[in-house]
This record gives sequence, structure tokens and C-alpha cells, in this order.
Amino acid sequence: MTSPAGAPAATLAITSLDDFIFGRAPHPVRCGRGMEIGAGTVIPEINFTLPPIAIAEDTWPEIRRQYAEMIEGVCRRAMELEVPALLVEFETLPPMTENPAWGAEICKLLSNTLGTYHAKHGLRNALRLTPNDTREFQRPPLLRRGKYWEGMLELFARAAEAGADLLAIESTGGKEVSDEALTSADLRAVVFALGVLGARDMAFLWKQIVAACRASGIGPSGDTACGFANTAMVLAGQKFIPKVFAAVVRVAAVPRSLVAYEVGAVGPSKDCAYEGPYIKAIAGVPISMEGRTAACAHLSSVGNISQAVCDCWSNESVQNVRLLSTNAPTVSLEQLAYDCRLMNTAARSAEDARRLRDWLTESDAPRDPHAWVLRPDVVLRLAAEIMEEETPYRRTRRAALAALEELARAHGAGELRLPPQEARWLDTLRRQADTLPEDESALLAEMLDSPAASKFLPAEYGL
Amino acid sequence: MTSPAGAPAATLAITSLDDFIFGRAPHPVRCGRGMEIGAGTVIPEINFTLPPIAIAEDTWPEIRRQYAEMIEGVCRRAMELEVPALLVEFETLPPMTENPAWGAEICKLLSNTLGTYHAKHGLRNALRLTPNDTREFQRPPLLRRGKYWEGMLELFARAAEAGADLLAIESTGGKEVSDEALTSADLRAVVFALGVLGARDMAFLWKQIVAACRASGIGPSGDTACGFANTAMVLAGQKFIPKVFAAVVRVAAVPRSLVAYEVGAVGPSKDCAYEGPYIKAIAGVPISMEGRTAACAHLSSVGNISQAVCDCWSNESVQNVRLLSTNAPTVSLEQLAYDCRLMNTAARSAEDARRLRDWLTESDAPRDPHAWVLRPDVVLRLAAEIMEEETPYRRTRRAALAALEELARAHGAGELRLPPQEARWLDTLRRQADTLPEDESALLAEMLDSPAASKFLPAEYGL
Amino acid sequence: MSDCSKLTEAILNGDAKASVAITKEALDKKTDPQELVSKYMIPAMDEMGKRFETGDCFVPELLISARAMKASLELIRPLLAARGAEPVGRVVIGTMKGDLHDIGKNLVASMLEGAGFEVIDLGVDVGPGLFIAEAQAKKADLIALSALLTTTMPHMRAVIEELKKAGARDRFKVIVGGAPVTQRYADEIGADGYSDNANGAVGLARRLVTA
Amino acid sequence: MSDCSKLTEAILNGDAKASVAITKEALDKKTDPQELVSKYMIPAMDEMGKRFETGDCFVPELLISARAMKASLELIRPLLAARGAEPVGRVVIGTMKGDLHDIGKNLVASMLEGAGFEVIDLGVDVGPGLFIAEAQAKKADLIALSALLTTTMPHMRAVIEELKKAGARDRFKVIVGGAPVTQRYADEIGADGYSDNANGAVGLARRLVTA
Ligand SMILES: [Zn+2]
Ligand SMILES: [Zn+2]
Ligand SMILES: [Zn+2]
Repeated sequence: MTSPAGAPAATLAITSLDDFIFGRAPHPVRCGRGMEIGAGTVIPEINFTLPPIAIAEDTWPEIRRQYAEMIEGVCRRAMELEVPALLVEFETLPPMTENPAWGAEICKLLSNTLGTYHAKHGLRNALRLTPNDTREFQRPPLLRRGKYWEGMLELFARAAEAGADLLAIESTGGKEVSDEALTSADLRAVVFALGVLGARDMAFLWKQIVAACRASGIGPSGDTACGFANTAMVLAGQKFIPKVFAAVVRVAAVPRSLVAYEVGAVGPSKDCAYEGPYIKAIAGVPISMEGRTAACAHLSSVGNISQAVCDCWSNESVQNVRLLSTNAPTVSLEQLAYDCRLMNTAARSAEDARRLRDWLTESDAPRDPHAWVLRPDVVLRLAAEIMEEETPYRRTRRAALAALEELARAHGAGELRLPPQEARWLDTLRRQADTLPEDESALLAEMLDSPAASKFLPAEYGL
Repeated sequence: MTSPAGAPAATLAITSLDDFIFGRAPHPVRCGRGMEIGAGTVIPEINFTLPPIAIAEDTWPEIRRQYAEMIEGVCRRAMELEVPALLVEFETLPPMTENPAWGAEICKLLSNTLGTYHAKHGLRNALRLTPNDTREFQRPPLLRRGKYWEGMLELFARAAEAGADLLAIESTGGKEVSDEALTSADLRAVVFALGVLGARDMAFLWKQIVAACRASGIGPSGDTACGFANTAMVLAGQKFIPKVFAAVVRVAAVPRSLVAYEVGAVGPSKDCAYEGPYIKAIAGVPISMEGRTAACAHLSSVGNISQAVCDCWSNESVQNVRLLSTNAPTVSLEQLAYDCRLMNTAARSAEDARRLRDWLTESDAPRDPHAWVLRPDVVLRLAAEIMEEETPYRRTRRAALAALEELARAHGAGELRLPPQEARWLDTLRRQADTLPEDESALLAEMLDSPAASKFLPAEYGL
Repeated sequence: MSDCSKLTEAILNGDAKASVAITKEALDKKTDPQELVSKYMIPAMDEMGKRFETGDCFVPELLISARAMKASLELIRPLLAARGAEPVGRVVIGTMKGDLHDIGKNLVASMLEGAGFEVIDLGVDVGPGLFIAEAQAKKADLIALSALLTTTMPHMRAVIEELKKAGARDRFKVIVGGAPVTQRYADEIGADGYSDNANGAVGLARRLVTA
Repeated sequence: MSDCSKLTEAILNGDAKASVAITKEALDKKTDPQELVSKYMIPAMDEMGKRFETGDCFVPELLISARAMKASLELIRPLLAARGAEPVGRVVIGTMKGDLHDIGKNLVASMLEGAGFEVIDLGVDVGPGLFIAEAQAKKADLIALSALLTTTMPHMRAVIEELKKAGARDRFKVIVGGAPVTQRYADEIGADGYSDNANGAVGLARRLVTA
């Protein structure tokens, strides 16, 4: 891998490809019981969830039993495999955010087991709580009021008491516009959803999360463009929309995700934020990533490259189903643990860490545009371009333009292979992107005058 | 990793650590539709099986549907992920060996889909058929006659017509003595079961398999010490028996597994033959291995090191259960495909392949005695010692002695960490091993005069 | 009539303006509206479906073709209705109670409209009662249920059970879909059909309404 | 009686010779045989069970202790039988029809014997009929079923169903185990207990026979 062309902007936390490696971030995060993320060691992050079951009073004992079984199996195996530390993510199910007492109860159950394994067996660990962004339950969503918002606020406030060490979310402001824009490959509307709506909601939401975390002494960790760029990635994986479009959406999602860190989030980013490398390069926070180990949750075209600069390595999510060996969460943990062992062994020498990073990169990048935009060198180059702009909207627009240009360049140079039905979309998208106004208010006025206006409430974005 | 001490014996196919890498074997195997194994590229090997279901006339349509679903999902994803080639293992379930028509029918179904994917999409592939060794259904087993043996013979004979490209087995001669020997940590009886009984059965059985394969033009691939050394490994993983004992059993299993290749098997060895690296070093055949990717089938303490010198990389076996993303066989395939991508990317330079091999090795070896005896340098050293002997029994005895010595040395030198309850077993086992007679007939006479004699029929071993 | 083949082309290109203009002209010339639909419009959407299946086009292209078709249909429908002709079928569609996902559901809805169905979209987080009430009120042929969460899948069974209780099970065909849903689950709860993709759902709906 | 504490030690060390010698001597001195068992032998095996649980010893050590205990028990049993005393319990054990695996089953059998149970081992590949016939013939308290294959698990349910048909379900406790078996499966088929390891199976068997 060669160094990025041109001098990176001074605003990047990581400016040299040599410093852009897995396990090490400019601003490590200490949390939980003896854990430090981004300080030189890649840490497994495990997430598990229930098999199909109704969440109700009468199923609650079974639900508790399931979570107890999952956390016990995972902790025991983590200890046996001598993981350097263990990050557990508890992503609530929607009824557990609507009824925060339920979410808090499971959180406490998990935290207690983690506490025991630390005290008895010295297992370093931390618990990340990720409430759902239930605001999107109604359309157009109320983002700053109403019962969903109040349930979320309550769970944020109770997180520390319930034993969480980190708070995260997969926020959705702007998704009400983005969803249809994705299936129509409408880049204009996507940029509006991310750069105008999404970025505004992020600023509002994350100020609240950061305040709740500061009040209770836990860590505001991170967010993800899951509802936007992962939706695009999955749709592209199913051949519903062009892969080049999904790749552009990924880069265009960076400025929106970045807002969380600008208002106080400290990382690690959410595992499903595949834009994480950009966040790490710009904000210097440690990132969690998922790839081939998350095949249990979704198939992927970036199974290796997603690992190249990760600080936590995750399985995304796995249901508690029985496999031939044991329960699936324990199986996931084992796979993460061995992957981390390999990375941490290579990382005994910085040069070797860069070698492994580059193999992970080269093994995926030429085959897929989404992989291409995750190349560490491409990330540094595009991140620098994005940060030449000042506002989220202008950054989002710039991100789309820069991503399109990079994909066209790489395809033209024969570095990135694209079938013809993909390649022709590069032009289609470029024509769309070129008409994006430089001025945010022009796009806003246009959108307020379009059918998309019926989908969102401007006041909920402070507009 | 340093070079092995002392000059390796001339009988090894691989004598230099530099030549002992993944993807490349001295005697590559061509098979199936455009596939070559061990010629420089690591190839994913996928194995899948039914979820709990009775195998009977009335469930047969559902069983066919399940296999059709599994092979279709796997082939489609293999094509999408651009695997260099795909090896599919069909391990029959016992009723399909007892009733060879059933086994042949499923084999044909799989082979047809593989043929279609090769013709339509250029997916290089091959099908390995692994009938069960059903002879152990009765105790003491009849190994050379009776209905079980006849069912096996019939399935061997029908394999080619049913579309198999390779034939394999997990043979069990001697297991009737080994089982109890393992739970009693009776090294003497284990050496007898492997070196005297097992080796004799292998010679008999594999001559038949090789003849059947030659008659029909398919490849006699390989065998495994699954019933012996994997049983020990799993029992040790559950803390039932000492891990050092299981590690010694692994090395002691090498001469028995080797017999298959001496009488004509050409590889790849069976994935679950963790003694594979020894086989590759001695016989030069390509080997299939499994590790962290087989966590769906069993947890492991050798999740990374097992990959160090593999030629095929396998998931062992996974049931057709539904995960959040898709069916588990497709998930396994994806994980194997990405692992192979990484290995094959590193292998663009032989020096880099050795680097990755060494990280895989170092990441596991110091933590676990079973991992230690799979270190490529240890393998070359112990393999050379084993091959100084002439007969399977003397090799087995020598293997046990050499493994014990190596483990004691590594532990003494602080290279291998062992808890005290493990370390004290090194002495116990050494005392047992030291009393093993040099003369095979002395051990045989002793065993025929012991309670173990009731467990096996000497005539079934030509004794 | 050779001009009408341009209608097919306009729909293939997703050119709603051209599609509407050609339709108007044809209707002015007293072309049989039913023939316009069955001979020129449906075949265009079938061709788009085929291109999609082979990976030669994507959903956005399908959607603009469907929009062109819909624009023409808006001219034709009143004429067909005046004759007492019905749409290909009427579908009530929605995402299950507790489920926030609507991309898959929206996709199916658009493609059903493109195929000539009348679609009543109930949105997300829809309880069994509303599905049944709307299906009865709108005299639907089909109820299409979408779930993206394993936790909301059980509500699919509830819809079918409630239909049975109301003695209305055989008045509607029920089809199900969404990432965690499988053919086996569909069979288990007694649904009439399942598809793992939007294009397949259209074929399924067609087969069911003509069955 | 202080010599008898050496019996505990002999069993802990797995020293069958010493265990038998001390037992003989104690019986010669007219020590109550029931007391020998409950005060010196069972506690020794309990201690071994604890060591195993904490990882301080392995199964081979458990087995030689169990063998020492068994050797002593062979001297004591006739005396207890003469008094009409029964063993701790009687277990019929085997691996399910179609299943070739017997290591787990053998382990459980040995440890049950070590804990004072009388064990009737039916081997591998045992059909439901044989389990039931033998349990009835030997007046067993417990039927212990082992399966290592998911394909043979369904036969566990068959044993319980056959017992019900024979009207004999409440005459035996049925316990199940083996790699693919789970507590949930045990509950589902109506077994009386499940353990995921041999040591746990002994505790389970004890609780069930004293319940
Ligand atoms: Zn996500
Ligand atoms: Zn095996
Ligand atoms: Zn296998």
C-alpha cells in the first residue's frame, strides 16, 4: 500500500498511514473493570440476543434465563481462552426501551455476571448498553418529545445504575427520508437525509446522551450509520441497488456519524458503523468493527477489510440457538477470541501489524466498491477531503463527490473490478451529485417543496 | 520460529521449515471440476448436516429438501465471494451407510448442483464422500465381515457413480479399546489401540478403499484419528482428562493415520485429523484442517495453530439451522472464504506466508499442550523421530515418548505454560510410557491376558 | 397499433411522460384499454422483472418503470372501472406490530402497484386487528405481512389465528416475508405463501389471486 | 474407629488394596457396614467430586477412587443385602438406538457405581423396548439415556412415550444427557432431569432417588 497522495489536512487525528493500524487509537478509552480500548490491544466485543420469543410478563422468566445462560457461557469461554479483555454489548429489544425497567433489569443481570468474572477470575471487561432508537416507531417521527423519546431518556438515565459502563445508540433521525431514497438510488435525498436532517438530530440526541453519561460517570461511546449505510449495503448485497451507490452512501454517512464525537462521544464507535475507519482517522477515537465474524447476523462483502484498523472486533449479533458444539453466542465469542489473538500476536511489531492490515485490505478491496472505500489509504485521503469543509451538509456533499471520484479513478485504473451494470451507475450518480447545491438552504427549500416533505417534521430538527 | 534442532530424517517429504507452509504440499491432488489442492492456494472445505430429524421413508422428502437448500446456499455464496475453488464434504449419517442407496441418492443430489455451478458459473469444485465407519455399531466390532462392513463396501463401490470425486472415512478399528483407555488416561492401552490394533485395521480397510477408488477413477483421500485423539481433545477441553495426555495421544495417533497414505491414500487428509501437519510433513500429501471456523461443531484450544500449514480449511460440520442472516452452512462458507482470502493474499510472497503461519502458531502454542505439539517446528522434529522407527507399533511408542519429552522440555524452559495439575501428569505419563515394551508381541500378549481382551476380536485384526 | 409498442419501450425506460402521452393517444384512438394493459404494459414490467432476476437492472430502475406504468394506469383505470373491471387484485400490506422496518414492505408495495395491483399500505407497527379490519373494509384479496425482527414474527401467526376466529380465513390469502421469515415458518403458521424477495412476492401474489 | 479414616484416605488415593484391607479389618472388628459406607466411603467420593469440580483432579483419578470404593463395597454389599438393605439406587443406562457413542455413558456409569448405585449397563444402540423391559425386570429406580447425535435424540422422547403407553411412567425417573441434549429438550420431552456432565449426573441421580 502506498502513502496517500497529497498532504492530509491538519484536522485529522491520524495523518500517516503508518499510524493507522488495528488496536491503537490516538485517544484510548478506559472503561469498566480494568479495560482500555485502543491502547495497543484488539478486544473482542460480543453481542447476543434472544431467539424468537414474545417479550411479555409471562415469558419474562424464560427471557431472564436465556440472558443468564448467554452471559455465563460467553464469560466462561472468554476466561478459558484468556482474552485480553471482553466487551459485552447489550442491545435492547424495542419493548425493553419502551419499558425501561425491563431493559435495566437485563442490563443488571449481565453486569452482575461480568462483575463476578472480574472479581473471581480476573476477567477484564465492560458492558455497553445500546437502547433502541424507538422514535422511528411512528412516522413522521417525533424526535424530541413523546413517549418513545421519554422511554429512551429514562433508559439513558438508568444506564449507570443498571451496571452499564458505556452507552451507545443506532440513531435514526433522517431515516424517514433516507429509506425511500435508498431504494430509488436518489443520492440527492440521501445527502439531505444524512447531511441536513441526520446531522441535526445527532447533535441534539448526543448532547443529551453525553449529559446523561457525565451525570452518572459512564462513557458516551458511539453511534452508527446502520439505518442508512448498512441498509444500503444489505440492499446492494441482495442486488437490489448498485454496490457503487451503497459505497457512496457509506462515505456520505461519515459527517453525520462524526457529529456524535464532535459533541462529546469518546468511542468506541458501534460495531456496525462500517464508516468507523473514517471516524478513527478524523476524531482519533477507538472503533469497533465487525466483518466475517458477523456472518451470523448478515453476509458481507467487506469481511476482512473491516478488520484492518479495528480496536474492538465484534460479531454484530447472534441469537441464542443451539449449534452442534454449544450455544451460538459462545461459538461467536470463540471466533472473535482467536481473531484477536492473531491480530495481537502480529501487533507485537508495528511493522507486522501493518502487514496484516494490508493483507486484510488487499484481500477484499479490488473485488467490491464498498471494500474499496474502506481501504486505509483511501480513508485517509477522503477523510482529508471531507474535513476541508466546515458544515455537516457541505462535508456530506463533498464526501459523495469524493467517493464517486475515487471509485471512478480506481475502476478506470483497473484497481477495482466492476461489472458493467455497476460501472454505468458511476455516471448516473455523478450527474446527480453534480447538481447538489453548495448552499444547504437551497437544498432544504427544494426538499420542503418536494413529496419528501410529507415524511418529516422540520420542527423536530430545529428547522 | 527457529529451525528444528538436528537434521530431519531423509524419510520426511518436508525437511525444511521454510517449505512447511499453508496451501502448498509436495504432492498436490487434482480432483473434481478443475480443482488442485496443495498447489499454492488454500481452498475452503465445507461440511453441513441435518438438524435433528429422524431418517426414514416418510421424512425423506424433507431430508432431500434440506440438502438441496444447503448445497444451493453454499454454492451461490461461494460464487459471489469468488472462492478459488470449493471442496464440499458429504459425511453420511449412519442410516445412509447402512442403507447405501440413501447415501448415494444425497451424494448425487449434491454432485448435480456442484456440476451445474461449475458449468454455469465456472465454480471449480469437488465432492468428498465420507461414509461412516458403522462397524463400531456392535461391540466387539466385526471389522472384516457382517452387515455393517458390507454396507460400507457397497457405498465405497457406488461412490463414483453417485458423483463423489474423493472418498474418505473416519475409521474406528481399535476404538473399542481406546475409549476406556482415554477416560482412564491409560497410555499403555492407548498405544496398543493405536499402534497395534488401529494400524492393522487401517492397512486392511484402506487397501479396500484404494481398490474401490482405483476401480472407479476417484481419489482415495484420507482418514483421521477423530475417534481417538479428538475424543481425547474434547474430553480434555471439558477438563475430564489432562490436556497433556490428549496432546500425547495426538502425536501417538500419527503412525496409525499414516498407514492410510502408505497403502495408497493421496490426500487431502480429513479436516478433523489434527495430526494432519505430521502427515503432510511425512507423506507430503495435502491436508485439510479445521479450527476456529469449526467452533460451530466443537470448541477448540487450537483454533489458530491448526491453520498454520493447512491446504484445505474447513468448518468440520454445521447443522442447517437458521441464523439471523441466513442458514448456518452459508454462514460457515462465508467465514471459510474470508479466511482463505487472507491466507492466499499473504501467500503471494512465500516469506509472508511463513509470517502468517508463525503468527497463527505463536498465538496459540504457549497456552496449550495440544497446540504446542502442532507447532510446525515441533512437528518436523517429532515426525523425524517417529520415522526413525520401522513399524507402526514402534513408531507409536516412539511418538508418545518423544511428545512427552518435548512437552516436559517446553514446560521446563518456560515456553509452554501449564497449571500444576497438568504438569504433574507429565511424570505420571512418563512412568507409564517407560514401561512400554520395545517388542510389539510382548504388549500384545500382555493385552490378550488383560480385561481389555474381552473388548476386541483378534481375528478381526488378522491376529 | 404499432405505436403502442412504444408504450412498452417507454415503461422499460421508465419514461413516464412518454408513457402517458402514448397512452392518451391510444385511448383517443379508441384502443381497448384492457388490451393496452395486458399486451403492452404488463409485458414491459415482466421484462423488467426478468432483467432484475438476472442482475441486469436494479430496483431503482424497476421503480421508475413501475411509476411510468402507474401514470398510464391512472388514465386507464377509470375506463376499466366504468366497465366494472377490477384491478389485478387488491392487497393490504404492512409491517408487524413492534416492527419499525419498512423498506422491504415499501418495495413490495411499489412492485405490486407496478404489476397492476391496488395496494393499501398500512405502514409499520400494525396490529392484527387493523390488518383484518382494513382487508374486510377494502374487500382485499391478499394480506401481505412483513417482519424484520424475530421478535415480531409471532404476530404473523396472530393475524392468521384472528382471521380464523373471525371465520374469515378463507376470504383472504395471507403472504409473509422479511429477513427472519422462512418457507418453513410460513408453512408452520399456515400462511398461503412466502417469498424471500420483492420480485418473487409479485409472482406469488399473481399466482394466488388467479388460483 | 480412628483407623477407618484411613479408608477415606485409601479411596481418595485410589488405593484399592488398602481400601479392601481396611474394610476387611473393620468388618472383622464388627464395625457397622452401613456406617463404613455413609461415614467414610461416600464422603471420600464426595471430596473427589469436589476436586473434580474445581479442576484439581481429572476423571482418571475419579475412576480409580471409584474402583477402590467398589472393591470395598463388594465386601460390604452381601452384609447389607443380608439385612435387606438396598443400594443407593438402581440405574438402567444406555446409549440410544442408532448411536455408537459410549464414552460419556461409560463415564456416568462408572461414577454412579462409585457413588454406590447399582448400574445395569445396556451398552450402545439400545431401543426403547429394551430400556423399559430391563428397567422393569431389574426393578430400577432410574433410566439414564445418552445420545451423542442429534439424529438419535428423538429416541429419548420415544422411551418416555412408550413408558406412558405401558402405564409405567411414574415407576421410573428418566434422566438424559449427551452433547446435543439441553435442559430445554429435557423439559420438552418430559424427562425428570438433565445434566451436562458426568459428575452432575451423579448429584442428579441422588436427588431423584431420595426425592
Ligand atoms: Zn446496527
Ligand atoms: Zn471427525
Ligand atoms: Zn468431520
